[in-house]
Formats: sequence, structure tokens, C-alpha cells
Amino acid sequence: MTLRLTNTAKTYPDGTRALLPTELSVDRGEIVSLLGPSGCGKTTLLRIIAGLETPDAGSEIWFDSDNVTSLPVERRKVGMVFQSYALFPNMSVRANIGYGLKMQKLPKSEIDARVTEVLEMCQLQAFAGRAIDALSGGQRQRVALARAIAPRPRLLLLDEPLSALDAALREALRDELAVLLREFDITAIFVTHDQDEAMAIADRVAVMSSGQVVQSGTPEDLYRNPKSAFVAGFVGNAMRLEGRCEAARLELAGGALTLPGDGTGQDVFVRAEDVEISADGPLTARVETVTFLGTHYRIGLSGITGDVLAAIYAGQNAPRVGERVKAGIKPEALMLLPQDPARA
Amino acid sequence: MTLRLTNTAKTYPDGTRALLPTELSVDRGEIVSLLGPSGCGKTTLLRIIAGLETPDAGSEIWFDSDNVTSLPVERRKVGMVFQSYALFPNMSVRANIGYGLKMQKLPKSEIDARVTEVLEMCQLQAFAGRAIDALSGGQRQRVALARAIAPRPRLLLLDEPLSALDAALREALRDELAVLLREFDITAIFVTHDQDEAMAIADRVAVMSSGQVVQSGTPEDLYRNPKSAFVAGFVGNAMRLEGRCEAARLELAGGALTLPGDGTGQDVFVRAEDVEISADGPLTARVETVTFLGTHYRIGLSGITGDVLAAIYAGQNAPRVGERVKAGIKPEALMLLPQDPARA
Amino acid sequence: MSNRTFVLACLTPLLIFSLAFLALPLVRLFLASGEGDAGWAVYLDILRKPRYLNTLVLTVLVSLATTFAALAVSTTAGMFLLRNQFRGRGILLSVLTLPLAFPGVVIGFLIILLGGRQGLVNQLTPGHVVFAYSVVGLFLGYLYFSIPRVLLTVMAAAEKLDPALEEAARTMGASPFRVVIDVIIPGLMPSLIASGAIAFATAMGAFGTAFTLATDIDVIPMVIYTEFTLSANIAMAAALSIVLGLVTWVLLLIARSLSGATVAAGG
Amino acid sequence: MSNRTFVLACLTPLLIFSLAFLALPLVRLFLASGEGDAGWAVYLDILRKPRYLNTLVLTVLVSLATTFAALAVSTTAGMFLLRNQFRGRGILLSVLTLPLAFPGVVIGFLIILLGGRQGLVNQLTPGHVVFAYSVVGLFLGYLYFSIPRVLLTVMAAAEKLDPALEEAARTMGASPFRVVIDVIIPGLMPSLIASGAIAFATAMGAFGTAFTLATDIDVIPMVIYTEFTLSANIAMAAALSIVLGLVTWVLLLIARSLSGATVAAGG
Repeated sequence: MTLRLTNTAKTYPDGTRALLPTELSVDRGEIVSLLGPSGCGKTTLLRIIAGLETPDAGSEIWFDSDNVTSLPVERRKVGMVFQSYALFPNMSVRANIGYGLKMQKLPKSEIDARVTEVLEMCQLQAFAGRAIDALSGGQRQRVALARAIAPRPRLLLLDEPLSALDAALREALRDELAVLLREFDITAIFVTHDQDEAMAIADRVAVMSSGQVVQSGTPEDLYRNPKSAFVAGFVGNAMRLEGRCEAARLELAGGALTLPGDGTGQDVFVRAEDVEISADGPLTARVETVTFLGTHYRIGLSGITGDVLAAIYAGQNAPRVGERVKAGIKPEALMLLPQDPARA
Repeated sequence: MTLRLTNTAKTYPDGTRALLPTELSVDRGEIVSLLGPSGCGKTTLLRIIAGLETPDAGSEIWFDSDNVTSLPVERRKVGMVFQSYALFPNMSVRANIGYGLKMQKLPKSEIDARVTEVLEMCQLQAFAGRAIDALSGGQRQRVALARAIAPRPRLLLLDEPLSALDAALREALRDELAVLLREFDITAIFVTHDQDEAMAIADRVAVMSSGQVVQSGTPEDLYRNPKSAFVAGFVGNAMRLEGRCEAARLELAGGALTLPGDGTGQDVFVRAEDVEISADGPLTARVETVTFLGTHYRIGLSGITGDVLAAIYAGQNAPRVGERVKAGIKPEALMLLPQDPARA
Repeated sequence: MSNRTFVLACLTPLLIFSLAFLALPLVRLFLASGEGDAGWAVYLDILRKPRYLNTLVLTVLVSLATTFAALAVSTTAGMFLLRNQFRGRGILLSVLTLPLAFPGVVIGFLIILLGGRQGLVNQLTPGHVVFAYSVVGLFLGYLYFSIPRVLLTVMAAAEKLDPALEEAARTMGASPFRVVIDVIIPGLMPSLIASGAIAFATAMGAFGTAFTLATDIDVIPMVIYTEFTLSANIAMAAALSIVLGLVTWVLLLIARSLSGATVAAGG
Repeated sequence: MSNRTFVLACLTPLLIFSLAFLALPLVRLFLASGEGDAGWAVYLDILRKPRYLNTLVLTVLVSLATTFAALAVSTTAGMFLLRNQFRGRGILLSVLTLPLAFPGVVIGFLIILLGGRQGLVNQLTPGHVVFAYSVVGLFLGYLYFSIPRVLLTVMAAAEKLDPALEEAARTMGASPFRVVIDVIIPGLMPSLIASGAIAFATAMGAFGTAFTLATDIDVIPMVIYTEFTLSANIAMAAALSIVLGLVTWVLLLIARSLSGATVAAGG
């Protein structure tokens, strides 16, 4: 199914603008992530698509060629996975998954067949008869997904589907979810505040901030060509280098760098993996923290810019805390972005 | 303070052995992490040190030259940060932090001075008068830490201090906690199930499994020289290569590899970052998943061993799902470890 | 653990006292029921004499009717008040919980003002409707008394219902009616059972309301009072008390095991 | 939203009915209090005539004493039962909650069996102690009645206390006694206030117990009954009801605002 939103906004009765007028299109079979910090309006947008929130007048929501803007949630045929999973505690796993089919008034034999099929797909056969409170977090997550997909919805919506899991499980289930969503071959939109999750699962990521979609594109595109300081910081944790730009030269507290272009009136950003600690670097810094991360060390450097600047060090013999080191950044690794109007 | 545990064990009345007899020493000022999956006994061990659980007869706990085994918790002078923070909801931030000093019956002026000092150290001055439920998760975490440290305990114990925070905040506070603990200059033990957390904060990590400390050492040591399959898997996510060892040769489903030594009767492990996708590799595999992670891609490869084998791909043009690729692993990247008796 | 020793030392005397204070009179009550002329056959008398048996049946029936009516009214009203913000909501809630402040005697008094011979309904209707002194009056009085207690318990429970459960049911195509059946009622069930049990126990034991209203009809607590003070038939009074207590206690126990743990505190 | 319309359509008639049924008789009651010979001065009479004023003061004092005693006993007993697993714990809890099953009349009856002229205490002690018909008997009867309700509420609340809070206090050097003062009591406070308020309201309105016991003393619900049925002084009965209701209602409102929201449902 193709989803198209035009001019969709949400203002609360008290005047809070949760979502500014937004355009969004999702193609058939595409998996789109709404990524942003909490309070950016991503969940509001998802709930408007589901029909759980009423958008402002003038908003339009199209499922293929149907205008569903005023259709109540129970008739939109969407599947939704809730952050808390919202599994019915008074029903077994099987009854939970079959609930949507029962509401469609399908014959019992067909419900059974469809539930069995979905149970298999999600590898839940062993838990079919269990009560919900006898399931682990990861199993609940899969039951919630199975329940949402069983009625063959036109669109699958997922609200922070992994956030209720602990860190170790979350990483394991991230890949599993990505594989399952592609197996279902369904148009899906999921909300997350975790950039790794968005990048690992989505075909396309829409980055949101303060009620607006600020940039939308493939994970690679967002990472390599951020259009604003916000996207650069949120996707890939770019750090701003506070200094004075003079044409293609950036003067920092710890030394000077060559820019890839004229930086006048622009902010300069860099990612930790592009800060190289080497004896012939033009910057001088003091080592504040050294953190071993398996394949590499993360080094906190002070004296280059206002804040501590993180650098990745891949060698075996990391510098020690308190040492003075030299560092450099290649011109092509520096990102020139429009100045943040809030600060300028 | 130096901590020494000898022969410390815990058996519950129903016969469950939560902790097998354990020896552990922590030097003055050392920061030690107890790392392991849930149910491995790490929290039990921490609670025994605090005095919140009574160990089995024969256990001994020494704080410097004091045997505190039978000393009740309120007289052990330990500071503890709880997983849920356990801040007193009926007291302000200031009263929470001053509680331990009040229990020591210090004069009011001294309590005030000490609380102010700790508030400053933890950058909580602005929140001193606030109620607990007006604080964010990260602020609560710092108040819990400030409260534990204010009475100048002999030993600081932290039970999963970051697990109640969401992913983004957890990473930010991880470094902050590491810096603060070193600033306090106190002997500290913290429990975690997150290997990144343990590595980032601790001087020494004690890996626990099934009620036992299975290996203890610096993060680098554990990562580079794991002594068992469990440690290799838990620290750095090493994957087992299922195949047949013939002297220094390993036959896999997808090809053969040269081992760094005689692998007979041993299990072979490798980490994702050591699996190289290159046209001249001896292994043949099918690409199952491709995940963009910013600096690199994680590629899931099938056909090399039983499970999907993860590989790190650092280039710009990642292979596509379904493609057949060649891969190789350098002999020195393969880890030979004693066979898991449970499987052999 | 020293904490445990401290607690034990503190509480043991208190518990011994409580037991003596609570259990001893009950044992005495039970013994008293066998000390009459009829001996233990007094329990058979209850079943044989229509006066006692009919009253017992009537009391149980009125109490059951009160319980179910109170549950129905309170659940709908409670859900409505919780889900809708409107002007006057606070006042409405206060009015609904007003009867909490009045004793049973006053409730009986109110029913007489409403449905008695000089009552409002009698004055307003042409048919001269007097219901205060009948089973209807008793039922209304008990209902009046039960609604606020059940209402507050149900509202407390309804506040804790996860709204995502209802939203989940609706995304799967459930109508508002199905949501009530499949999500809201099951979610409130423990509180409904617990507060229903308390409403039943209260109705079974209500004395003030019954004493004010029941000129034509009898309920068990009144019979107990009459036997004890007026007929000086202490054995029968004791036997009836034991039977009443047993019926109510068994019901409370069943409710508590159904709704789980100490949730039966509500109401 | 269609859900809201559905709910509104369902409930509006029910609420109108409830309001008429609940609010109307109360208005009638208030009007009735001014319809006597004294007019609205009947409220002054309550303050002027020692018979009414003394009874009112006594009722309030006994109710307050009952409330605080019930809170003290129930909190200690409830914490003890919750924190300690021992054989007979279930039986002990059942005995403590037994009075839930008995109406006020039977409770009065039990107190007479314990402390009346032929009572247990009188038989066992040489001093011929008879307390059943005094304020002490009334207090004990009310206490008997309140303990199980407060106990169950406190236990439900205590179950939800975070044990880590107590452990945190202890790691910082707090003695078990300080833990009770600084952690347990503040944690239980909303439930204590709520169940205390309900215990107070129940004691203020208790009729059955008082009617059985109070041969020498009077409490307000009994005076109301006497004025209404025996003296046919409807205005005074109505005025006393209004005053009693007002005192209790104000207290319940205060308790609810102190303990927050619908937690006052407990008890």
C-alpha cells in the first residue's frame, strides 16, 4: 500500500503544536523510520496515521486512493505494535494473535489456520498456549508483532518496538525485526529515538525535530550528507568545532585546520572517527579520558574546541590520561553546515 | 580501602546456589566491575558485600583488617547506588544527599557544608531544592550517586547504575560516571550486564557466570585473551566456527582456514571485525543482511558455519543481500579455546 | 537478621492481644449458640422455622441485588467520570460520594423522605406510590450506601488500566462495545469482585437502614437484635450471628482468592 | 471521536437518574430540618442544648480514638504479616479480617459477651469489671469493626513499598526504627490517611453496635433515630443528620485532597 499525508498537523486544545504541517509519502513495501528525540512529534504522527489522534482540519491522509482522514481507527485496517506491546493479559498467545481475525468475523477454522501460520513465521509455536505473563520480553515483542500482522493489515505501524527490551536483547532483536519486516513484505512505519535502530531496520529514515520532518533519505544519505547541524548531530553524533572561519581556514583553540571550502558564516562539524591522533597533526590537545571499546579506543581530547572532542584510536597502544598529543582532521572529513539560527 | 572476600557463597533456603564459593580482592581506589548475564550471581555478590544478604557459614568479608562478615549493613559504612536509585520521594534533593550525614549525627552546619560540596562535585547545585519527582532520569542517577558518596563511605557499590536510563542517555552518562568515580578516588564495585559499560568504566572486570567468577582482568586482557568460550562470547561477541579441526586446519561448510596452532579438541572463535570480505578469501558465503552503521556495514553471512556469521565491512560499496561473496580470516585472529564440556 | 528480631520483639505481644481480643469473643459466641434450651439443634431450627429461613433468604437476595446493581451503576458512572473532562465533573463526583458521610440511619431517613407516606414521590405522583417500607425501599437504601464505595474502588482501578490495550483492540477492528467486553471489564474484574464482596458483606450486615425502614419486613441483623434484647433468646441470636458471619465470610474468602491477594481491601 | 459519543449516549440518562436519586433526597432532608417549630434556629439548638452538643462531642471523640487506634494496630500488624512468613500466617490473617463478616449488631453482641455483666472478663476477674455498656465498650466495638478494613488497605499499600528504599536508608546508617520513621510511614501515608478517614466516617455513623451497647451513653446516630421515630421531631433529626454528614464529609474531602485522587477508595 502507498501512504500519502498532505498538510497533516496536530494542535492540542491548549495551543501546543505537536506536529507542524507535514507532507510524507511511503511507497508500497517500503520500511520508513521516524527518527527523533522525545517530544519531536514522531509518535503523534504515527498515531495520526493509525487514527488514534485526530489531525487538525485541512490534514489529509490517503491509503492508496482512499482518503481515510475521517475513518475511525477500527476501520483503517492498520496493524500496530505498541511500545508496551499492549498484549491482552486475559488471553493466551494464540487468542491474542487471533483477536483481529475474530473481529473480522472469519470462520474459526480459518482463524486457526492463519494464527498457526503466523506463529510459525515468528517462531512462536512453542508458546502458543502460554499466558502473556509467562513470556519473556523478547517473546512478548514477537507476539505483539505477530498479533499486528495476523489480520493482514494494509500498513504496519510500530511505536518504539524495541525500547522496552534491555540493551543486549535489543541489539539481537533489531536484526531479527529487520529480517521479519522484509519477510512480511508490508509497508511499515516505525518510530524510534535510537539512530542505530533506525539505520539498521529502515529503507528510508525521516529525521524529525520540533514537530517537523527536517530531512528524509536513506541511512547512508543522512550520514554522509546531513543538511543541518541537528541531523549531523543526531545521526552519527557529529561534534561542532567552535572556532573562527576565515575563508577556507578554521582557527581553533588548539590549532588551525584547512576547510574543504569557504566556511564564512558556516558551522563546522566532524565525527569522532575522522579525528586522527598522529604526531604530525596540526592540533594540540590533552587526553582527558581513554575508553577501551574492543576494536578501538575512544579518546576524549580537551584544548581543541570548547567541549571535550572525542576521537577514535584504532591502534594497540593508546595514549594515557593527561598526556599531550597531536591530532589532525582531513579537510574532506569536515562538514560545513548552515549556522544554527538559535545560536547565531 | 582494600576489600577481600574468601570462600564467600550464598545458598537460598530452597537449595538454590546463587553464588558458589568465591574469592575476590579489590585494591584501594580500584574500580572493579562484576559483569555477567542476568542470574549469574553478580547482584547477590554485591548485596553480600553491602550486608544486605547474609552469606553461607564459612564466608569471610574483610574491609582492610576488619572482618565485617557479621556486621549489619548500617554499620559497614558502604555507599550504595541502587538500580532504581531508591531516592526518598518525601525528601528534597538536598535532604536525600544529607540523609547519611544526618544518620551519623553530624552538626547541621557540617552537614550543610558537605552536602553543598557534593552537590557541586556532581553539578547538581541548580536542583538542590527540587523534589525527586521533578528530576529527569539522568539527574536522579547523579543524585543517587551524590547521596551514596556524601557520607564518605569506605566502599562504593553500584547495582546496574545506568540500566534505568534510555540508550542515548546511558552512553553519555557512562563517560561521566567513569570520570566522577575517579574524581571521588574511592574503591568501587559495580554490577552490570553490559560489556561496553564494564569496559568503559572499570579498571578491572570480573566476568561471572552461573554463580562463579570465570575470569578477571583488565578490559584489554579479557578482550584479547579470553580463557573460555563464555568470556569470548560475552566480552566482544566472539562467534564459534563450527567445523572439523585437523591439526592446524579448520574445515568449514564454506571452505577451509589455517589455524594459529593445533586445534584438535578445541573450539575456534572469531570476532566480526576479523572476518574480511575480499575476493581472494578462501570462504564462500551468501549475504543475508546488510546493516549500515555509519563508519561501517555489518554483513550477515550464511554458508560458512551453522549460524549466520557477522562480518564488518568498512568500504563504501557494501555487497547486497543475496549476493555470493568470498571471505577470509587471518590465522592470528582465530581464538582456540577449550571445548565447552556442556556441548562436547 | 537483626531487623527481623526487632520486628518480632515489637509485635508478638500485640498479636497475642489481638488474637485474644478478636478470637475469644467469637469462640464465646459460638459456645453461646449451643447453650439454649434446644442445644445445638438451634441451627436446625433456623432451617425449620419459616420466620428465620425466609428472613435469611430475603437478606441474601436483597444483598445480592444491591451488589450487582451497585456494580453496574458504579462501573458505568466511574468509567464515564474518568474518561470525560467537563465542567461540574468535580461536583458530580462529590454528590455521588456524599452518602459516604451519612450513617445507615440517615440513609433510611432519606428513603422515607423520598418514598414514605409523606415522601416526595407520593406527593408528586397521582398513584400514591409508597415504597419506603418495602423490599424496594431497603434495596434503594442499601444501593445508596454501596454506590460511593464501589465507585471509588472502580475509579481507582480504571485509572490504572493501560489505554494502549484499548487502542490495540481498536486497531484490530474492535467496536467500542467489544472493547468494553474484551478489555475494560476483564481489566476491572479483580476490583469488581473485591468491591462487590465488600458491598455484599455491608448489605448483609446493614442495621441502621433496615431498622429505620423495615416496619413490614425483617432482615437477619434485626432478627438477631430482637432475639437478643427483646426475646432474650441469646442462643438463637448467637446461632443466627454465626450463620450470617459464615455466609459472608465464605463469600469474602472466595472473592479474595478470585481477585488475588489483598486487593479485597478496596471498597 | 465516535467512542466518546457512544459513551455519552450511554451514560447521560444514568447520570441524570443518579443525581435525582442521590441529590434530591438530600435537598429534601435539608429543607425538612428548617420545617420544625424552631425554624432554622434548630441548628442553634444543637449548640445550645447540652444533650445534643455533648453527644456530638462524644461521638467525634470516640470516632477519632477509634481511628487512631485502628491505624496503630493495623499498621504494625499489617507490616508484620507482610514481612514475615510463618506457619499459621494465613489463619492469623483470616482471624484478623473475620469482623468484616459480622454486622454491627453482632459486634455489639460480642462486646457484651466479652465485657458485659455475664461476660468473660467479669467472670474471670475478681474486680467485677463491666465495660460493655460504657464508652470503653463502644470504643472496642468500633475498633473491632475498623481493624480489618484498615489492615487490608495498609497491607495492599505496604506490598507496593519499594524495598530498595529501606535498604538505601540502612546502607546510610539508619537503624530499623529510623527506617520506619523515614521510609515506611511516609510511604504508607496516603493509604493511612485514606483508610483512617473511612474508619472515622464508619465510626461516626455506626448504629448497630451503638444500639446494642449504649444503654448508658448516646451517640449521634442513635439520637437521630430517637428524635425521628420516638419523639417524631423530624426537624431536629434532619438537622442532626446534616451536621453529622457535614462533619464527616469535610473530613473525607480533606483526606482525599491530602492523599491524592481516588486513593480514598481504600478501606
